[in-house]
Amino acid sequence: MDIIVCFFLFAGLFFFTGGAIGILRFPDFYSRLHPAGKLDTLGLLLAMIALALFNLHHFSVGTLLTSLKMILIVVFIFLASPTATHAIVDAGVRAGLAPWVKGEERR
Amino acid sequence: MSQQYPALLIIVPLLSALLISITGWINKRLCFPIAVAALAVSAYSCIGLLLRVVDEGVIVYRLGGWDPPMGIAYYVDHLNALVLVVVSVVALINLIGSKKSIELEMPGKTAPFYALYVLQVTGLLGVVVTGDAFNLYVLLEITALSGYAMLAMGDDRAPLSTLNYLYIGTIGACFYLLGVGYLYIVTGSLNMVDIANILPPLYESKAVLAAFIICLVGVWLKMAFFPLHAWLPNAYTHAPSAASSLIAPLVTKVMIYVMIRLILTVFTPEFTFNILAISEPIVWLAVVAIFMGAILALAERNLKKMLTYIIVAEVGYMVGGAWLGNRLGMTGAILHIVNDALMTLCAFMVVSNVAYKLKGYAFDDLKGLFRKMPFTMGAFVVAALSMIGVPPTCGFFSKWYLISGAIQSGQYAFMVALLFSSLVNVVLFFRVIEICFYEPFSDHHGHGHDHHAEPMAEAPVSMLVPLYVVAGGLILVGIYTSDIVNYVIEFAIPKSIL
Amino acid sequence: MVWQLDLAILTLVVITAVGSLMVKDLLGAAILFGAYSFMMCALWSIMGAVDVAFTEASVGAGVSTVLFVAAVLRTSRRTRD
Amino acid sequence: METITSIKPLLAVLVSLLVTPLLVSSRTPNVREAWTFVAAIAKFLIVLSMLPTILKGTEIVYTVAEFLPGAAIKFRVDSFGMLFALVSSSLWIITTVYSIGYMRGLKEHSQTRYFCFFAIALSATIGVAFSANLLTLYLFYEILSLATYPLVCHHQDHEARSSGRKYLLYIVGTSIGLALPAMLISYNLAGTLEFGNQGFLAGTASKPLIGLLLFMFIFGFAKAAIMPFHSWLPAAMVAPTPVSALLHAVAVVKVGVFSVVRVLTGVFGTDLLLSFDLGSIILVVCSFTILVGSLIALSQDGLKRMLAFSTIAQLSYIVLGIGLLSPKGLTGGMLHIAMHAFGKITLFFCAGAIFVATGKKNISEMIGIGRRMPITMGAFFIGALSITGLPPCGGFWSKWYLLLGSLEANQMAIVVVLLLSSFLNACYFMPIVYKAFFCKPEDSLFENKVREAPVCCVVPLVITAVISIVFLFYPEPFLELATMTVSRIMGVQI
Amino acid sequence: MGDLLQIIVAKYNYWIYITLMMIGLYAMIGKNNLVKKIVGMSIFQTAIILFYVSIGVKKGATIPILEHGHGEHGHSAAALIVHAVDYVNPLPHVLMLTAIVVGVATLGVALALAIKVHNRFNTLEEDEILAQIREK
Amino acid sequence: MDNVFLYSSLFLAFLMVLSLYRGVVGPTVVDRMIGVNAIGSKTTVLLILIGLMYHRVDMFVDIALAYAMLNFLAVLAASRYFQKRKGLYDELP
Amino acid sequence: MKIIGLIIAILTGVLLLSATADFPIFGDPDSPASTHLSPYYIEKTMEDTSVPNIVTAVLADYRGYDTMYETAVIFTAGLACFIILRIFVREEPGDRLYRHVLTGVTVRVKEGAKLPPSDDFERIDTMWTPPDLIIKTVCRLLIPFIQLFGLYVIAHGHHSPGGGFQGGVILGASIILLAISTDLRTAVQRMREKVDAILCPVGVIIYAGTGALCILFGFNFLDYSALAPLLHVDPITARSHGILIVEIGVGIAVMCTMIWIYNILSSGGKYDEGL
Repeated sequence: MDIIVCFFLFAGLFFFTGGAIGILRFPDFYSRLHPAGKLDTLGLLLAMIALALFNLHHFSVGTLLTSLKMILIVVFIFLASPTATHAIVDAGVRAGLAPWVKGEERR
Repeated sequence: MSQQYPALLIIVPLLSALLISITGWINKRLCFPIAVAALAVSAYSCIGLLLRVVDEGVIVYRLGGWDPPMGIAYYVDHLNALVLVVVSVVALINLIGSKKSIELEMPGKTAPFYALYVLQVTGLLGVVVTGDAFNLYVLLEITALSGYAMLAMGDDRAPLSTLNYLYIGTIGACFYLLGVGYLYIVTGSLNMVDIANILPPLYESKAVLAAFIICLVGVWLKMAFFPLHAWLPNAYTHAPSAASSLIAPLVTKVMIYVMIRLILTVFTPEFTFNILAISEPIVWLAVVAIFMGAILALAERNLKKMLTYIIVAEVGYMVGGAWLGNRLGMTGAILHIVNDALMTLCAFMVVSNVAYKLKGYAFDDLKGLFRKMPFTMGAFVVAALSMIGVPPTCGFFSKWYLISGAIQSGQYAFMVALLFSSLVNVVLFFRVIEICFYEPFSDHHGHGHDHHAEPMAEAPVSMLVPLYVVAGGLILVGIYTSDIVNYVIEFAIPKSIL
Repeated sequence: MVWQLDLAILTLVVITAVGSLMVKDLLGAAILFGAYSFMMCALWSIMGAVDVAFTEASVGAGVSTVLFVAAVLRTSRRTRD
Repeated sequence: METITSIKPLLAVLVSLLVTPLLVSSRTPNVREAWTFVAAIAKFLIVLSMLPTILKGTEIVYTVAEFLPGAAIKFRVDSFGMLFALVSSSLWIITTVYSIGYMRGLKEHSQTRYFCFFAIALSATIGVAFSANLLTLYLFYEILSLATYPLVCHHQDHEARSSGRKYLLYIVGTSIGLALPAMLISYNLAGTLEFGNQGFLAGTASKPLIGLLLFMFIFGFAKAAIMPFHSWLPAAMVAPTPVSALLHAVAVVKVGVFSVVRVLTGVFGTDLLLSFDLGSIILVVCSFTILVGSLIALSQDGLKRMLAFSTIAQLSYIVLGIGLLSPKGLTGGMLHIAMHAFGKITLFFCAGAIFVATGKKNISEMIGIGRRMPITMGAFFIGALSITGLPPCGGFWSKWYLLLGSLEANQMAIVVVLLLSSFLNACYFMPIVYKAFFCKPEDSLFENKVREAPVCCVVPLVITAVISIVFLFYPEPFLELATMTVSRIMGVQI
Repeated sequence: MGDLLQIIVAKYNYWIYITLMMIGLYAMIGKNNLVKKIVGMSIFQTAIILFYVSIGVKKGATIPILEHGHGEHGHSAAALIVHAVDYVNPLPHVLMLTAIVVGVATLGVALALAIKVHNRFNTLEEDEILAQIREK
Repeated sequence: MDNVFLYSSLFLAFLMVLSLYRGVVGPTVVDRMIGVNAIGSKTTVLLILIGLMYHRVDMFVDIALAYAMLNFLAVLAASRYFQKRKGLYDELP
Repeated sequence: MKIIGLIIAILTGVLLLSATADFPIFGDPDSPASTHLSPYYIEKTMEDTSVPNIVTAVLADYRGYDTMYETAVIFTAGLACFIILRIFVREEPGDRLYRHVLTGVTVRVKEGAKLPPSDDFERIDTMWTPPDLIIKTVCRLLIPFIQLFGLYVIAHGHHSPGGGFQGGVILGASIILLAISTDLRTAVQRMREKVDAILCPVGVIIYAGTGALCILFGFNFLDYSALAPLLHVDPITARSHGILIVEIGVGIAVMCTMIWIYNILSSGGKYDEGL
């Protein structure tokens, strides 16, 4: 059981890492949104699954409820995170940010 | 019911403030009567409480029925009760007196104003009555927030000066909170009496020292003690008259009460005066405060601003008096809380009346005012005499105690400062009186010196009557000083102060 | 109470605080102030103050940031320091 | 010393205070002045009714409120206070009559205000006279200062205002700056402020401190116009003449002197001053004031200004008398309060009458005026004699006692000073009289058809002049009161 | 080693709170922009909250919610016995809830005032506002 | 297992530093928004981890949930700003 | 100014830092703060109030008086924002924008002019952008859940972190989210200013009134055990219920104030168009 939890957790952390590096390294605003929107959501999903599973170690109604709540968080994030990303893109477009073209300076 | 006075005097204003803000959306005319009734009940309970305290000694009221160190408790002693009476009576009189001026200056927003007014009074009463160090902070914030809102309703520059006040006020309150935290970390308690019981073995601790300094600086910030006074003049000058005549008399005085409470109850005089031995520099600071307040007031050409600088000087009186470290000085400081509240109230109500009839209160606007508003100016003269310290008025007697204290402790500089300030007050007030008296009324260009042509435009009776109540109070308090001192203040100061 | 984590988050908090004061754009300052509140929230859960953390999460992260943004909308984003 | 408690002192103080609302609300000038008159008479009668009791050697005491142990608002009528109260209340009646004539004659504005503050000032004067302790004295002293301020500034023009400012600055400044701290220090030393026969400071402090206190008190009551703090007095001459009369003869300056005397006797006590040998300081200061004041008076052209400097000099006589610390000197000093009051008020009334009749203020314009206004100038002559201290007038007695006192105290220098000063007095008064009666009048006096001043102005000055003469033959109540006081203070019979 | 580390960590916590407080205080006094000052004010307040919460920390204790206290009465007596050492000191938390609320309230009022100032002077920079006032 | 959680959370804190770099340095406001949003999602996980370390995760879930919601609100509000005010910079000085 | 600020800040810092030397060690279970008062709270809460969340118990009962004022502070802040910023304008000067609901045509109405009387037009903001469909839909989906969660937080404050204040903020945030995702007008239509402003004090009144009710029963202020006869329970449970009542009051007050402050701030006091 612990192994599964660890696996999921590390997978989640891996995706988080990817997201963080992406945010850090990508050249412009629009490209940075990819790791921020996608990888973070996925990482969160995996990590949450891991934690929910771990929580079910001592199975009872209480822990089940807690795990359900964690899943609820995931659901919520799944709805909210893309929306937030969308809103940010919208903001960027409205703000008049031009997409980065290859060969340009990183910004 | 008298068992519940300590609760009533807070709860009734609070509930009525809420009611006012509800009725404000339904029927605006009901707001004023509710506010007056609430403050009247509160004043009644305060006076009842004072009488009970004089009879029975300290009253402990346990909120929520929990015993003091666990729950919050009120300790109503002589000092509390006296300041409570002052606060509630001043607030009530000012409310009645400033109805017209509120309606003139804030059409459409009278209801929230009344609500804020009553909340402010609630906060002030709460600060005075509470026996819990943290509770005091919360009530301080209520006072502060409602004060900001009321002060910001003034003229064009009011928001800016209020914002500055807000910054400083927040720093002050936070410093106080920090000090309470330092005390909490070494004592584990928040109840003032409990802290005082635990502290003695810890007097050498640096944390206690830091707590003391931080609390003190926070309170000084809030009371506009001299180097930290910069926010006060602008904030009070640009405020609406009803607000400034509530806040100017009460807020600084209540903060001084808090300081005295810290000295007397929380840290005990033993620590403050004997172990720390910093009273001399603080008295010197007070001396500087008095001098600077007086000098800055001399430079002003605006009645209200001049009065605000006088407040700065008066704060110096009280801080210095409290820090003299002897009984007379402390008596003077406590007595001056009462007197100065009344004096300032009287002066600011005059300003409010003037603002009601005139455009402004710069000195040039005041010409010929004695002709125009003789009754108002009559009260102004009484206030001026009291601030100068002419005997039958109360200002003399507190000054008497303060100077006696200064002599007793050998702080002659403080005595000189007090006398200097009195002299400057003479100059200040007689300058105003001279302008009001002798300068021709500026609106009549053709008439020049023809003093009989000016119409009398006195403020309405509803503003004059409270004004005269206060002016009479100045003299009455002066005459009954000995009673106040013998029955109340004498017991408010612990026996350990000689 | 895990001191390693506590330490890490404390460092982050200071960075965020300085950042939000240094940013030459009030909207950015508001956003970073939101981040600062997140950090505080995490910090307090580390210290075991769950109720405080909850309050900070709802107030600091949610409402106060929104209030800042609203205020910036009604005033201006320009700042010289 | 037996004492009885009675409300009379309080009544005497309050009677003129209570009349002010009536004055304000009066519809016509006649009603108003009637009220003033009634109050003046009532006050005089109340004071008079206490006289027999005092002469019997009893004191009347009344406590209003007590603030601190030993510092209350408390009245005590003793012989010295009685002397002063008698002078001021009797002169108020006369001044009232004169005021009516003067103010109406010149059609002055704001007469109601004038009469009101006049009444308040008189209240305060009586309050000072009857005060039983330093606190009460200080209280009424301050009230008097503030109540006379509107009187000084009565004309409301630039000059009046600057004089008013000066007046206030000197009077209030010194009282707050010097007298108040001195009072507080002595309270802290002795724990009481109650005037005692031998003071209350004895044995409480060292000589330097006592000297400092003495200095603070003497100069703190600047109404006594002792030299460095005298210049408010000439400046205050811009006020209407009845006010000047009040200031110089009855109320203000006498209150100052009275306070100084009270403090010297009641706070320090003559024994203390003798033992520390502080009397000589007072003597030096006062002699200086006397001589310099007289010399300046000699050089003045404005009649009222001249009188003002004369007053400065004369006031110091009183303090000097106390400073001699001998029984005769004390008697002379106290007697001079009364004698100078009647003499000087006559002179001021004359100056006012001249102003009302001719509009002239300067001595150089008054040549030959005696022929047009014989009664006025006759009274002036009598007043001048009284001030100079020449026999047909009451002023003789006080100077006589002062001389005796200085001989008694072996202060030959003071004898010289007194004689020199009398000579100077004669020098500045007699030329006026001479020119008025014996020189040919200028044409301008005839062009304007100058006649005597209104009856209301002339009658009072005649009365005071007559009283001045009467005092030579019958100085009884005042002399007796003074001797009683001295015997009480010094413990010796004269 | 562990103990030493713990002490350093302990100091670290207070250091950070003081650092934050200094940052906030400096911003409130030194910054020119009114909204920046408000940000500083909030940081200042949170620093104090951090201090208080640090007081409440207890090594080896859990959060101040009773573990087996889910409402049902009639527990056995043993279950009801609670050891104070096991739980974090709850009092600072209570106080700080209040302080946070006060902070938010102050923040709202301050922002409202800032908007009002901006309406009047059309700028948020303090020196520019003062210059405008002086011009008049 | 506690150690796993501890090091995971420390690692998360490290990742937050990376995201924070974008938040503090990010050339434009929208970049900062990305950074802060990323921090938000990491903190959600962090909160649960802390709960697990305290063995009281049921108490921390609510916080995490509220946190996620309000983070969303803040980001929406900030991005909404650009619907009302055009331009990356309000008024250039 | 900057240098002064720096000096002051450093001075304060040095003072505070030097005092930390005398502090008990961080996390020390034997520090005075942990041994003086808090053991009482921790050990007696269950007996006294039967609320497992000690913080809630202390907050609303032992130190309930503080919390009452905390609510009053919030209310004061709302009132303060209202009085400072709120502008009552009947008819705005300048152009107004209307949108035909059915067709989506935007109509610009000149100053002083009037629209044809029709229900089809809705007033829109001056800088109007068509509402983003994604955001709008997602928020419409989420808001009910958020509100439900807020209610849960208020009600479950006895057993888990949370309580009136946090729940109130979450409820308020849901309305703010509505305003952000669609339009301030829409949110105001759901929650009129008058309702908002009246509910605010009502929340505080619930709190203070509960306390005052205790006075009427002859107990001290805020002594919830006085409510036992009213609720037909024993005094300890009455305390628990009292806490709940009070939390509800706090929730209402906080929710309304947060909405109120947000609306006023974001609309600059006009209460018509916001973020």
